Amino acid sequence: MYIYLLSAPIWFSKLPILKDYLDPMVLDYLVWPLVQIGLLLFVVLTLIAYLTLAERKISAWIQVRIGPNRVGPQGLLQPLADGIKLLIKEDLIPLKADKGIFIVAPIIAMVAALVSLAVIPWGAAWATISNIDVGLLFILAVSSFGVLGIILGGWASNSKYALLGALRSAAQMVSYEVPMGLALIGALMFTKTLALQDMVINQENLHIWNVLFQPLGFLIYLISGIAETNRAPFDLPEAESELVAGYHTEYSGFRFSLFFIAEYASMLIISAIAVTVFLGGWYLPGLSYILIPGSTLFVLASIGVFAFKTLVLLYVFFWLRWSLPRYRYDQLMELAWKWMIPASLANILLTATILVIAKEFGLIESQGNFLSISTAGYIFLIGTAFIITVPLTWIILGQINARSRDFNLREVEPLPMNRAKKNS
Amino acid sequence: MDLIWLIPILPLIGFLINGLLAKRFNFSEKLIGGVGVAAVFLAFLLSLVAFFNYSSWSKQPGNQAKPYISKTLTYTWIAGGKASIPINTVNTSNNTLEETSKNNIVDLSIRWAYQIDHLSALYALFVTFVGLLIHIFSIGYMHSQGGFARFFAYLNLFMFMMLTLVLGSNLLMTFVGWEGVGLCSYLLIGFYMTRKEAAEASKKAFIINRIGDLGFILAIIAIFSTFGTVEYQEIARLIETYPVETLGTFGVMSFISLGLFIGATGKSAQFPLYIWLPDAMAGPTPVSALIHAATMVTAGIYLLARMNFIFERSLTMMLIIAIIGVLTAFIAATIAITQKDIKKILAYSTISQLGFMFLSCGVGAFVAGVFHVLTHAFFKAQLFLGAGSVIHAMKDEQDITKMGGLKKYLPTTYKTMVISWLAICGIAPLAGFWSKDEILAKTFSSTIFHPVIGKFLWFLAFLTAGITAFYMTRLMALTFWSEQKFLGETASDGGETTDDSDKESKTEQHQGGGSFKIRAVTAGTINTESTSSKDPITSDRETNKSNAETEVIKEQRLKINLEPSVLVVNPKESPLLMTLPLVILAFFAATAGFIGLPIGYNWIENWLKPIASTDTHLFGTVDIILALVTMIWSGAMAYFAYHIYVKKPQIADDLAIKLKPFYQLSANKWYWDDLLDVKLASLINKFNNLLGEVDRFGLDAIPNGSALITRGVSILSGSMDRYGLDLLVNLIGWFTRVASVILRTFQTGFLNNYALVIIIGLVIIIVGLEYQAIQEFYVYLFPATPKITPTPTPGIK
Amino acid sequence: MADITDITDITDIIEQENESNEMILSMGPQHPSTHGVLRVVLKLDGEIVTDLDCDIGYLHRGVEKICEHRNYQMIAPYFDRTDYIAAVSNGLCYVETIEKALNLEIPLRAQYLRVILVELNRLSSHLLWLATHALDIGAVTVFLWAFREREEILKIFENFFGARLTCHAFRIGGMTYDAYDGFQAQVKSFCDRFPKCLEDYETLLNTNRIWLSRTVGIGIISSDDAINIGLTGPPLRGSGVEWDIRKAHPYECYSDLEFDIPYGENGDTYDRYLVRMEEMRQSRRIILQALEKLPDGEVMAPKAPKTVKPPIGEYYHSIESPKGELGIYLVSDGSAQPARLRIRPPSFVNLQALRQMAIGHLVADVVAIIGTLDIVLGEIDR
Amino acid sequence: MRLVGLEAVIFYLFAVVAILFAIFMITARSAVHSALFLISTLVASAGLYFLLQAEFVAGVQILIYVGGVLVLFIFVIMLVNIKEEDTKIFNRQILIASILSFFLGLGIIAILLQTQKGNFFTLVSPLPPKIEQVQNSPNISQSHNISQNTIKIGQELYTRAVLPFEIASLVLLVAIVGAVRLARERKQEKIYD
Amino acid sequence: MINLLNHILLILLQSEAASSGVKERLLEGLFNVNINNFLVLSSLLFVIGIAGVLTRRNVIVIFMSIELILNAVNINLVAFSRYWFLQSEGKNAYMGEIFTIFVIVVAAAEAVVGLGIIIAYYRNKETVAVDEIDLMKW
Repeated sequence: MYIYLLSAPIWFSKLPILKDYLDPMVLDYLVWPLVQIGLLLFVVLTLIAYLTLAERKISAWIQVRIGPNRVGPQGLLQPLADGIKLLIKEDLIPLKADKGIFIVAPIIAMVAALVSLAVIPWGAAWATISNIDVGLLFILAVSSFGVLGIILGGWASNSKYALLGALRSAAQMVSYEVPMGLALIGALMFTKTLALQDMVINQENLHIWNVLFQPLGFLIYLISGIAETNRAPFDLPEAESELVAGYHTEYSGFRFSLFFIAEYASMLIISAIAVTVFLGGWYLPGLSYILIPGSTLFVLASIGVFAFKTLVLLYVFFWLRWSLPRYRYDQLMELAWKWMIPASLANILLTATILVIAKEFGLIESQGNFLSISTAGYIFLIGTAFIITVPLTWIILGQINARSRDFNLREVEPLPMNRAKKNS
Repeated sequence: MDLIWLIPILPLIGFLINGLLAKRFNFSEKLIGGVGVAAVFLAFLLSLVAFFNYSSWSKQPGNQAKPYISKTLTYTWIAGGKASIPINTVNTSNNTLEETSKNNIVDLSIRWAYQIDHLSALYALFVTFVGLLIHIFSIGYMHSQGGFARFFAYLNLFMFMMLTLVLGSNLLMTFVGWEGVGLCSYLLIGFYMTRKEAAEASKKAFIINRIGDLGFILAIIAIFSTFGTVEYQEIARLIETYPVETLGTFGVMSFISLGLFIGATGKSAQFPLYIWLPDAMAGPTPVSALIHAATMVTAGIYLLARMNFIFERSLTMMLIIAIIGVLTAFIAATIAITQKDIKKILAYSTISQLGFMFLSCGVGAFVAGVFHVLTHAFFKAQLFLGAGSVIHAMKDEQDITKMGGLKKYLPTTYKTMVISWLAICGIAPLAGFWSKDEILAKTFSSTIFHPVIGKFLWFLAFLTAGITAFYMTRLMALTFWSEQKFLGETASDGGETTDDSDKESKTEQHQGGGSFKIRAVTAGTINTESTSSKDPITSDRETNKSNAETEVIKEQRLKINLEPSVLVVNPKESPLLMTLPLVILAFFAATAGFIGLPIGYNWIENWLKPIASTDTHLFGTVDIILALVTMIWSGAMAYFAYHIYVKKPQIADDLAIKLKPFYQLSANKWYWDDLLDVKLASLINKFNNLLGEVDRFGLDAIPNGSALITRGVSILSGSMDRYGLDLLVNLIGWFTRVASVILRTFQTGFLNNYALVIIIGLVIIIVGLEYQAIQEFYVYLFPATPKITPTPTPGIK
Repeated sequence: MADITDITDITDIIEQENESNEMILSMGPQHPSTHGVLRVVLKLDGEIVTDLDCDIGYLHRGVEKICEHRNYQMIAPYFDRTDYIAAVSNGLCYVETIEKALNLEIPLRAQYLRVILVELNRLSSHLLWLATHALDIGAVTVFLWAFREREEILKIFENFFGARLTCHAFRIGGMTYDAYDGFQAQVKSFCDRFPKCLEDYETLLNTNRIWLSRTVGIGIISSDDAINIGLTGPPLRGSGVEWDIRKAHPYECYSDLEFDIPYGENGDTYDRYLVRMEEMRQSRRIILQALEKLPDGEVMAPKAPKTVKPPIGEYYHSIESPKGELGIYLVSDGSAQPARLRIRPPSFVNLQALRQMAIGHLVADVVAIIGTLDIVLGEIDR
Repeated sequence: MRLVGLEAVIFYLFAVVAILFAIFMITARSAVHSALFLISTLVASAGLYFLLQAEFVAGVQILIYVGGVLVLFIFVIMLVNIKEEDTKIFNRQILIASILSFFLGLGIIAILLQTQKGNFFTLVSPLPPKIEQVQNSPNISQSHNISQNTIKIGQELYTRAVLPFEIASLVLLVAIVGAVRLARERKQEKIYD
Repeated sequence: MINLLNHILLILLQSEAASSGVKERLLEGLFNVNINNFLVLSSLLFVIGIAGVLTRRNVIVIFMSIELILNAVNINLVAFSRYWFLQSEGKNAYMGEIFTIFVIVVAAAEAVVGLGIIIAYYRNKETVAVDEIDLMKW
């Protein structure tokens, strides 16, 4: 059972009080994980609270506003105020709602989002709670739970708008789960493992980030990830101009905040996975030369690196949300089924072909669970990824999709850009 | 030299580019041609390099007589396991095979690997070289015809397949190439797929080739089960332990040889299976030149030469090969005399020459065969391309009786074709002479059979050589030397036509531009009287008149209201792109023979020594005499032909009438096609009818008789039935009704009920089968209270 | 045009619900993207709109009836409340009608000032349209950026009129007061900055793949249909009809000013968007010219009567408001109160095209189409 | 195979949850509730798989069953939108069916008992090999000795079980085509044709 | 107090450090889970699934019961897979798990097609009660 868990760092097992009273094994496998979990939950929940603030601030900057600035210095206490407001709000349950499910749904969404945190490698060595064999699969599986929370929440509200929003949301998430999973497979061919910590170690061994091998996979993953979290430009379920507020229309107060936290947590997880799988996780070239690998300082630095990368990606999330209009529902589905899924399949196919060719030419070698790549191999793999995979997929899909029928029921010719002619 | 895998791959790349991208991205013809030619050109360069590299490599100690196998692109193609195959030893006393207790552990897997050795180096070189020239020629020939990209894609694919055939390191790879070239041949014969005869010819070629391929597959299987490998190198090594099967015996070697030979017969168009090759001329002319003259059809010779060590172990098969070869040569040559289609003549000529090669292999002179392949490739390719040039100039007219006098229109074509004509006739310093003469000499002096057999074979071959000279001269004469039988463009409005029906003639613009083909339209005028009997055309037509087949053709022509009559064209010399290959090929047709000079250093024999050792045959007096005799005989025949077709054309007609039986035999291709097409089919029909008759009169009597008996019996049984059995039946019916009332209650139509019944069944099964277990469980759940056993009452015992 | 005249009653639609598996969705009147209290009853087949009908009147205040019981001067402020987005234009239309009835010539300075203000108001109206339209389609940032510029205009209005929304300074015969000090400089500085802002919006939208896929080919109406329905303003011009009252029947000093009429080609949402963007540029051009030519002098006509009593008769006057042709039909019985006053609101007429534009599109497109029509419920319901 | 200590506790936890929610599932009035209970049972099973160190199967179970199949179920329930509350949920044969099921269960357990020849609850199967404490090696580049379950399954799946694997893919393809064909409305077909 | 906690936790972690007496007793009792426990659990789930199929009217719930039955089978397979892993030292150990994957795949396919049929039926008949589905053809 505890093979999934990693033992505590030495400094922890030497803490005076714990050492005196508890057996080292108990310390390692019961106390330390609990400490980790507690710490992680605290940090993540605080982070999520401040992510809301960050989003508001960033959107404000983008829109040339100041943003929240009243509560605390520079509005830094705003999340606290929001939280308190949400908590003390009256908890409304619609009369005709399915009470049980109405209560359970946000909890499911929340739990689904938070459970994934357990396997993410937040940093080197002891900074990870557990490094299970099927880490990535686990995360995909658990995040597919999130759909349930949304769909049940929408259904239980017994409101047309909520139900419609939930159905849309669920269909969208189920659709985008497919390319998201498929996009990761290309990277898996390089890391050769599903365990997330091992993936990072693999990238460290190769001294490279997978995004260089898998630009297309990364792109698809990022887009699908944005869609998966129902963020703009895919925020159809919450399109207020069409559906008022989506699946959580009838929710308020604490339950609403649970949904809210779940959304942000899943954003966090999507970014974290992207960082782990594609951007080298906590690995930063050169870090291990500056600090001694395995030392506490190194671990802390690696956590910092991971956090930085994740936050950058989160910033991209915010950035996109505030600069793009919203897709229409059929266009969104079209994007998933006509672009993302074929593109990810093409990516898998081409990556596999390229790997086989590289292996045939002796550019890469498989050593157990690791790949070893020669210098020419790096050039070959990166070059083919950028020169062949991306353009080829683009061209082929463009060719295919140019012919397929758009759901725009009134067909029009593609138009030139500036058609507002002046009266000369 | 490790780049030899690129030799076949380059044309494949060309094929992929032309085949997949050209149409989609609308490549220009220049680009398509460029890609096609570049691929083959690079392959040619590579094979040149490989040839010389291999030549030096094989001279190093330890590498003698060893093929070089490319390391790249070598992998296990079909994975097999280890197997043990008994090692045979030759019992020296009675020269028989004995199985020893020792077993040879072999790996049954088959790999995909390209190898180069003396034979394949030579073959690769001339295949790529001739292929290159024909590619270049095709650019001009196929200009502005539909399917340009498709044509080049197929040609490149063919090159890939042919080179795979040649360079493959094992029989199975060769087989892949074999099938591949067959496929390409099929595709290219049927290139003008809208033409009915092309489509049918392609099918014919494909199907007849399958017959041969069956033999090839059987041979491969036999080899695989005998040696446990299909690698040439391994077979050559293992074959040492097998004895030579003498004339009249038919052992495993003979069986393999037979299979291989049938395969070669199909591909190389030998006697029973040659009929597809003339029809294959429906394809574009460069295809005929490349596939059906120079390269693909010689794959059979390649196979024979490659597996010579097996053939050498079966004298029976050697004899059969020789006989078939010489027969083919003779028959095809005689047929060629009377053909009128320029390409068909060349096709029969090809068959005839292939027969020579087979003959050569049959008498054990494999090197001579390969030598002839080489020279033949040059002059025959040249002849085909020249014919292509002529056809091109004549706006797709192929009938030589309608040409004549082209000498002045097509100077380059004419000059180059003269060289090839001389070469094929076997005139002294040209390529054909050396190779053909070597074959004749080897045949004459062959001693592996009875010497008399050798002499007899030589005589037939000798005759054939003369006939060859005759029909080739006829071709040249009718095409180039005789008087012009078509109208030049300027004369088209002069009204010189001898045809009466030109009043209603209709012009039809040809896509070539500038020239018109005039065709008579009226149906009624087509009869023999309306045509003058001056020129050979009409005489041929008259003789053909009696032929039912021509009648059918005429009827068809009547139907479509088109009768080809006198042509009006303005032949022009082909562009440089087409004449250049002609010149180059003519050059080689003239000089290629010097690699196999029987005097001095015979390079080709030395080169091919590791493949097929022939007894180094010195050029003796007999041979010189023989050569002279042959040359004189050929020359005489050539002059005879020149005389009767150019000088005094009426002699030809007279001869045709005088020698009518022979003429018709030749014109009807020895009735072999008819036999296959009509006679065989009618034979089968007759057999079917016979069976039908048997059925009607013999077998039907039995049912009729029995019916009679049955009727009688049934009357009897009917009465019994009515009174006895009906009661029973009614009883059953009643019972069924009652039962159904009961059973109907189960058929509720509700899914749950059905499921319930299933579960009831399950419970019954469990209880029934595992009653013991349930009892134990019961005891386990409720531990038995000690039973009060009745104490035995005393007193009862 | 059969399907336009054959407008189905709402009750009919609802009755049909049980007959087929088509769904009836009522959008509004409290829906965020119906721009007020419009109620649109949609008949849906899945997500495709097969029929729709608008239910209006939620904001009806009886302005026309009220006008019959007020003096002419007292009526003017009511017009600020019909199209509250373009209050200045509405006021202008009213005072011009009365001036036309009285045959009153107004001073040139007043004319130029009026033009400047009306064009500024056009800018503010278009900016608001852009903001909400983009917001409907999901581009939130454009909303705030456009509001930033609108704020500038509103500040000018506030300085000039003392009000931001219901601006009112036009009097029959000219203007109540002259421009404040620094008015010209403020307008000038705004106009100088404005093209940059427009470019910013267009950077976000013009070539944005999502924006294109949401607007190109959506809500197409042909020029013939547009004319037949009676569309005016940008929706008409978007369909390729070159019609602008400022050019066709110039009023005020428009004939002295140089500007172009932008018009579209395909009559889809994207074309209307481009037309409005170009109109903003042209408005800026007009303002700059007017500022340059702004003469000195009085702003109130000296002949203006104290009590307005137009001669007996019927008068119609229309101007090009930001939404289209705003017309007033006045019946005067010679008293101080109009006998009848009828407003021709452009939004009301433009809304009639919604049915034809939206049928066959998806629900999400209805939102975009309502946005592109740029309707104001205050004007529709009056 | 023998689970002891904490693992046993967790086993009982999951087992009880699974059975309890399974019973709830077949008795729930609302189909959505049923689906939710089924999800709980399936998740508990996934937990059991984790306990059995079959991580891959556990992941697949959650990903496909919960994330895919059950979401589909809920979709369909919402689409069909049955007003179950006012109709009876069991059919007429409830009594006989429950009795029968009870006996079936008893029978199966009895057979189990018999195969173990009475050693039912005391059967001692070998203890799992003691798993070594996983230490954080100072060299972070070293992979931890985590379970190789996924790799093994992958190898088996693509070597020995490759034929069933291909067949399964075919089954899925057929299912996709069939489902699309079945669920399409005529109107949609008209649009797409 | 904290020592006792420590001790219990150690037993739960089956550490060697725990005193043997208590541990053995606990092991002998409830904390001894072997293949039979899984088999009993699986058979119970199976029977519950069957009961669902037999008694419910809603065809979707019947479907879910079938999924439950399949899940019971899966538990069996995985348990045996693990059992064999230890009994046969890794030989053939993963076949049970692979079979489970196939079962899941087939269950998914079955659910998709079944639900498709249900939707198609519902569209025509507007019912999903299994005892109202009694026509072979309409």
